[in-house]
Amino acid sequence: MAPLLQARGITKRFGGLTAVSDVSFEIEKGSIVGLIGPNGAGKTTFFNMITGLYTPSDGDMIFNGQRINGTKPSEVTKLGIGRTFQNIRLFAHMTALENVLVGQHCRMHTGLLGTLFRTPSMRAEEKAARQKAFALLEYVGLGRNSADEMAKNLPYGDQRRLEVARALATDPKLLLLDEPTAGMNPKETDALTELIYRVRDERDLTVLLIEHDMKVVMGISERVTVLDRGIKISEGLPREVQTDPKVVEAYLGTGHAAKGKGGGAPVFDKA
Amino acid sequence: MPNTKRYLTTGGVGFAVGTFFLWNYPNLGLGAALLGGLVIAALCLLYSAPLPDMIKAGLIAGMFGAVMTIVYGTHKPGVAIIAGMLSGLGAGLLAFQRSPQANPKKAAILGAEAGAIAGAWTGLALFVMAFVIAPAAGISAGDFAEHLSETVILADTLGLGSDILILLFAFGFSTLTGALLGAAACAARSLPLRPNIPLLAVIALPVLLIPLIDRAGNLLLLDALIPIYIFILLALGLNIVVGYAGLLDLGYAAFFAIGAYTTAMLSSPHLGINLSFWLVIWVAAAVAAIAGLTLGAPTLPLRGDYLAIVTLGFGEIVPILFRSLGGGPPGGTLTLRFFGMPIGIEQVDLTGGNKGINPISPPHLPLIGDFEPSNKIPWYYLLIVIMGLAIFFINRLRDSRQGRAWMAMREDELAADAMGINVVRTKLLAFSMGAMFSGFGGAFYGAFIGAIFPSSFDFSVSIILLCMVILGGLGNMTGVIVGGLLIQGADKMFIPKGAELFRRIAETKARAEDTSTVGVSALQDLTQQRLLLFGIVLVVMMLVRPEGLLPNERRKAELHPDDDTINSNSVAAEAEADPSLAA
Amino acid sequence: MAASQTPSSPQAAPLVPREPFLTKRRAFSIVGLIIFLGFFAIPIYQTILLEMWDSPRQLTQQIVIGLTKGTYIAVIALGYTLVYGILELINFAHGDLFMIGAFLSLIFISLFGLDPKTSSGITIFFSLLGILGLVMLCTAFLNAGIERFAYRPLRNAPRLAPLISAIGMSFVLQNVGIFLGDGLIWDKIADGLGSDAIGRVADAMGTQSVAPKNIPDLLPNGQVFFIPDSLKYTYKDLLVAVVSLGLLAGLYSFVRFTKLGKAIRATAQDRDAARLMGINADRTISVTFLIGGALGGAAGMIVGLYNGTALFSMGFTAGLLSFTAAVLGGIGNILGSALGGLLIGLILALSDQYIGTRWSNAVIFAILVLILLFRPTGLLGQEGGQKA
Amino acid sequence: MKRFLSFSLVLTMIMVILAACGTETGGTAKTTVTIVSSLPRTGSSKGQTDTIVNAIKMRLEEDKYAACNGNVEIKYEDLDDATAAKGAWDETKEAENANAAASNKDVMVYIGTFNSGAAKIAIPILNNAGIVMISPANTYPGLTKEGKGAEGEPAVYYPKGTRNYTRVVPADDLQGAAAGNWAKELGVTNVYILDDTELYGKGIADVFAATAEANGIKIAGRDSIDSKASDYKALMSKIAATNPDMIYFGGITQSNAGQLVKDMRAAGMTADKVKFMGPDGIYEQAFIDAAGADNAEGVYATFGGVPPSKLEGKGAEWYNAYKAKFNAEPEAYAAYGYDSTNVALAAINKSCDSINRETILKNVFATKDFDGVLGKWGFDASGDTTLTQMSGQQIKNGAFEFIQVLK
Repeated sequence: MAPLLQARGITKRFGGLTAVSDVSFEIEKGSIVGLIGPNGAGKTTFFNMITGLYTPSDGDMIFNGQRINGTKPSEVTKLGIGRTFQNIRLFAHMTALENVLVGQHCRMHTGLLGTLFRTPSMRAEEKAARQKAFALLEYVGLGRNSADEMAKNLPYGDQRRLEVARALATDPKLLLLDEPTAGMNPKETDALTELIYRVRDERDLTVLLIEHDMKVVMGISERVTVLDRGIKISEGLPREVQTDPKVVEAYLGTGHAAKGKGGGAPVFDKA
Repeated sequence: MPNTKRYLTTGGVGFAVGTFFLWNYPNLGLGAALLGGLVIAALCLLYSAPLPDMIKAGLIAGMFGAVMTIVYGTHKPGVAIIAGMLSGLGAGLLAFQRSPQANPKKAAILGAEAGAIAGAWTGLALFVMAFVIAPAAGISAGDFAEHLSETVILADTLGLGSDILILLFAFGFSTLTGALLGAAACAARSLPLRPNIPLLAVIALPVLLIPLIDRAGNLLLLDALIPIYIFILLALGLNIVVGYAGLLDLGYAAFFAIGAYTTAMLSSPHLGINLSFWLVIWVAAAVAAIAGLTLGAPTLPLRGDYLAIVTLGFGEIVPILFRSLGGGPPGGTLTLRFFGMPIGIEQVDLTGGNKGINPISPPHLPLIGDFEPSNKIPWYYLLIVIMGLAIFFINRLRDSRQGRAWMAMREDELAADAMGINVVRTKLLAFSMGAMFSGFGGAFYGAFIGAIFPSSFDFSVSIILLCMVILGGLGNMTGVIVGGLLIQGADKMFIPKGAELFRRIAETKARAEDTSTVGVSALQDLTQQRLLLFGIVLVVMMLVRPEGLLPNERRKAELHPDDDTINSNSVAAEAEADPSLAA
Repeated sequence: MAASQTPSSPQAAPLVPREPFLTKRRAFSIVGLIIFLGFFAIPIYQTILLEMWDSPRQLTQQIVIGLTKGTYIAVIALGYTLVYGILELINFAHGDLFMIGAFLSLIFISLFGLDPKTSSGITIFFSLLGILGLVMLCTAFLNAGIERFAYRPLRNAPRLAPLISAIGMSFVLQNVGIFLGDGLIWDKIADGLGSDAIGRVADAMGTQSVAPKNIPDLLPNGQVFFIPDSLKYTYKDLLVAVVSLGLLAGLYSFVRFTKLGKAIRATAQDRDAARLMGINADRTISVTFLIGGALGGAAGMIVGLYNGTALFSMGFTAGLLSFTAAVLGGIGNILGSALGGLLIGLILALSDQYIGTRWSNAVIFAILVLILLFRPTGLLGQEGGQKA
Repeated sequence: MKRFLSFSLVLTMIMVILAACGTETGGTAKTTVTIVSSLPRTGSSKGQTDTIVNAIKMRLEEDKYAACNGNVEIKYEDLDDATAAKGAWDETKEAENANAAASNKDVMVYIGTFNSGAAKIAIPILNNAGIVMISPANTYPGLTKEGKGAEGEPAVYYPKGTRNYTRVVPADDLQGAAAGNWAKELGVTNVYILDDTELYGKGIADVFAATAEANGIKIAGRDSIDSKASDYKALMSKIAATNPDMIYFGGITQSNAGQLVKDMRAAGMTADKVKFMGPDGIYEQAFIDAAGADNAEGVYATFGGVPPSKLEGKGAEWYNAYKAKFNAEPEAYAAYGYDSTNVALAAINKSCDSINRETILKNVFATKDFDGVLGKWGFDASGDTTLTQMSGQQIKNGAFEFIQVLK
């Protein structure tokens, strides 16, 4: 089955610095893929190249068989890639409901005339959009009373969940999650992990997530890819990747790996 | 004591105002000057003292009515009626805003009390006028009362001969109308209807009645009110660009000019084309909207203040184009040679240059005939209709897909782009919508004034419009309208009329002491202090309310009625509502 | 599906060439360039360049006039850049501070009783130096006072609030200009204090407060010795250029090398981070306004003496021009603003000569828009990167 | 609760409607005629308009603000058509003044306007209202004369077809021509012409250019200045390169004429090498103050009429009476303000039996060889004065000096 997203030899140079060099990488439809690596490994840069924020200096980004190098972020979202951000970028002074309604913007078709004369089709679309927005808020676990709360007033966990709801509102085929559980306590992390599962199963979405919390990544992703200093150093099942000496060296520095503790307990078990 | 600082500042302000009057108008007499200073100091103290909201609301609105009466008093005492009504209405709305009441009955009482206080203040101002200021301005109390009775018909029919009775009647009348309108406004405001029809009716009542009262009392108020309404219409358009879409536009007067010049060119003998106003206003709006697109395009890659400077640039270029494309001076025109063939850019007298274009033919209606410049009433109601439509459509734009896209772009352009909003198209839509409404404003302005000149569309117009939008409350239409009324009111009504009052006082004194009034220093001639007073209003307003008078706070309780149909917990309902949700 | 390190299986989409040259965006700008050159270049060549070719002397003369004007526009533009850099605020009142500087110089000149015919060169030179210091002092403290009263309370108000406060302050200062220009007020003060020096100020101001005031021509008018007579360049032009460039250099070195200069740059970059590093942000901002005020005052005196006029509304028009120069060069960047100022002066002079004075303002803004199209953050402005 | 609300609403409606239909009850015994003047009372032309208003008041005080031996009371309103921000006349203000006059029944004479551009706005409005206008200072020919202005003028200003505009000062077609001939007399061969793009300035510059060319003077070049610019050094350098022996500026002091002369002298075109001539727009003390006495030395100015100090007979009496009353030198247009009021009062006194706008208008137009301070003059059918005398002045050590009468 053709992979949903295929990156071939993707490189990104910022002046002299090569943030991402020659990364090739595939995501199967319906799978959850983890993308890990120490800070500054180029994970978010890679993310931004998928969503069109940056244009790759080299290589091809192929989504659903279509080359999307250089397409504008709004076009990429229309094609079916929804995303969340590392540091939350919600529309602060708009209510949670409106944030999700904005997510549906590219799926709605009311033109200027429709708005000015409030045609029946416009009213119907608005009503459907509102109901879908309420449903999505419900889906991610935000109650009715927070629907009208301003985004900036929501608690941190709810804001993270609102960002997921907003991404889902764009009816994506591929969902990109940029450190969704960052700054969350264990209880919230579990709730979000459970949400990611539900999203993948109930809405047959493919998920690519960047995450530092190894327990989450290892628990949830079917396959993991590891980046270090812009190069892909390892890829495969979570267990294989965990014990791969190159990965250990990247994370814990050369000293620890050299001692060669062998196949013992995974090096970075959270316990 | 937390508010000693407040008492000190308010007391200081009162004292400063007193000495200012003393320095400038010694002839007002030490007593009157200090009295003025003390009254203002007392007001400030009252304002800062912990009084119940209702009294404070009445006080603030009442002061507005009193100032309007005093400033217009010597000229047209009848203005007190309108002042009483407006301040009563304002008091009611303010009282509700300060202490909202759910039950309309209690709200009506609250409004009535606040309105009564406001009306009383206006009435009181009439007394101060009759016995203190009018005599100083050369009008005896008797003349003043007689002038007043001419405009309040009841006084004559009731045969109120003596001045005191007339003044008392006017005082009662103003207090009563203030109370009634305050009560009506407050009660209507408390009804949880959406849209609140009774509230709109109560606000529309005085607005629609002003021309009749103006005609009856021959107050000539409309001459100032109509330009103010035009500027408010423009501010509403600018609010789309700056308020909703967050694009700082410093050259908005360019679209106002384009709208006015399109009307002028299409309905005046200048180019020989003379179409009817009803067609031309749409053409002007369309041309302005297109100009919005063309002038918006270069700003797309720019951010923040770079965008502001490019719009400022266009705001400067457009008037220069209109000023210079009026047939250059013979023998000196700019001719560019294109492959040897000279093109005289200024040969054709397209825009009439600094001579301007006039006369522009006014609108024509079957039964009313042509709108003459001297009879302002048809103009007034036409403008009210245009403004009503503008508010109606802008409201729709805001609560729509396009409106949300604008606000998302204002909040975080990058995130909006990532959420599938085509930022280029959204920005251009904002520019063209803003320009369209300013095109309507320009068309009306051209027809109303009858003659347009490039110098009335310069940078200061864009700046004043920006102040109206930001000071009123960014992104909130009622705020922009209130801010507009306040700023334009001060700029076009209170300061000039106040200057006339003080000049009249200076003249009566000079005539009394028979000295020549040729040399009046800038300190005494209030018109020379217009910039100072206007500047102080802006600075103080921003210190008191940095987020604007009526900031764009989201009314929480405002849920659409049709939302109750969703029963949130059943997955079935969810699935049926949106097929794509089906697992 | 075993993860495979090797490049993907053959049946994937055929390898497309690396990076096509003609992306949509680049094609669009090339076509635009061609249209622009074709449509404008030919007439520009045929009308303007040929004329320039005919009289190189007139061209150099206009370049000299343009650059001299450019130097003092740059000095004003610096005031805008400093304040913008530190507060992200377009300080509309700065132009009017420049006007107050011109009025103050006229007042001090009248107080000192300087007269080109009677007082000798030496006294003029030293008293002008003293007046320059006095004017810079007054406008500096005035500007710091404005910041303390009007802008500091709005420090964390919504971004556009201080903008309106600046516009309000601009109107207030214009009216102060009207008061300063009213001879009758000075008469009243002169009678009150009975001093004839103030009487001289009253005569200088005349009876019309809003009319332009004439500043006596105190700067030397002789032709500079090493300039050939065909080119008109007097000591007055030289003095204006030298003093302006001196101010530019002084400010640049102050900001670049002194401790306080570093504090200003740090606060401009990130106010909170600067606070963490122990910099008293409020004091630094006040110092910036002090310097901005001094620069504005000095520019006011230079222009007052050079053009010989003080008018209450000169600040508004000059301010608009200098703010454009600051943005053209890259707002917030000191060298950029200086460059922008010189460029604007040059464009003004050349456009007056070859296109026509009535079109000059339009030409400036047209060029500004063109430059911003190709460099969205001004000539030397740094690219404010957008981080996801 | 609803009952109370609706009751109060209805009550307010009644009260307000009653107030609204209050008609102006009978006026006082004496009929009042209001004379309105609309002149720029703010900005630097205030010096000039102060003396005009003084002259108007002086004339009205002579008749103790009454006419038709006492049973008509004259009221005078001094309206300002300028704003402090613009420092000059403002079109919305002028439209406001004209509309205020039109809708106030008592107003029957409108003395104004000072600037020709403002007249363009006021005439159509007052033409509809049938109010007579007497201008002490407008000189743009297109307001009254066929073919002298743009096409369509002057018919375009009189929508009702009848004329209601008169002026006491000769139009620019005469003054422009007189200036052209004077330049020839002064031996000028090469003139550079500037104007301030305004109706008055550009109009007179065009007439001057035509006359100069007819007199065989070469036109070195033509440009319009931006009156808001801070200096004109580059322009003056460009003009110096064409080495003209005269610069003619069509415009008023308020269009930065002072700065123009300053930069002209700074560019090396000193008074002996290059002459500077302007119309009556710069013939005022404010021009000398703005340019500075030594820069303004030798500047020529034309004026439609004779300066106040040179008036003879009644004019001389008036000149001394004015200096005595206001202990100040009257500016050039004061005499015209006086005679405008003179003619207005004469017309009112002739229409005592039926005081209304039409009869006063008719009587003003009927003025023939009126014995005023400006000599014996009257209005022709198009409303222009029969006076055609022009005079030439030159600035000598800080003051205008009368040089000669111009043909």
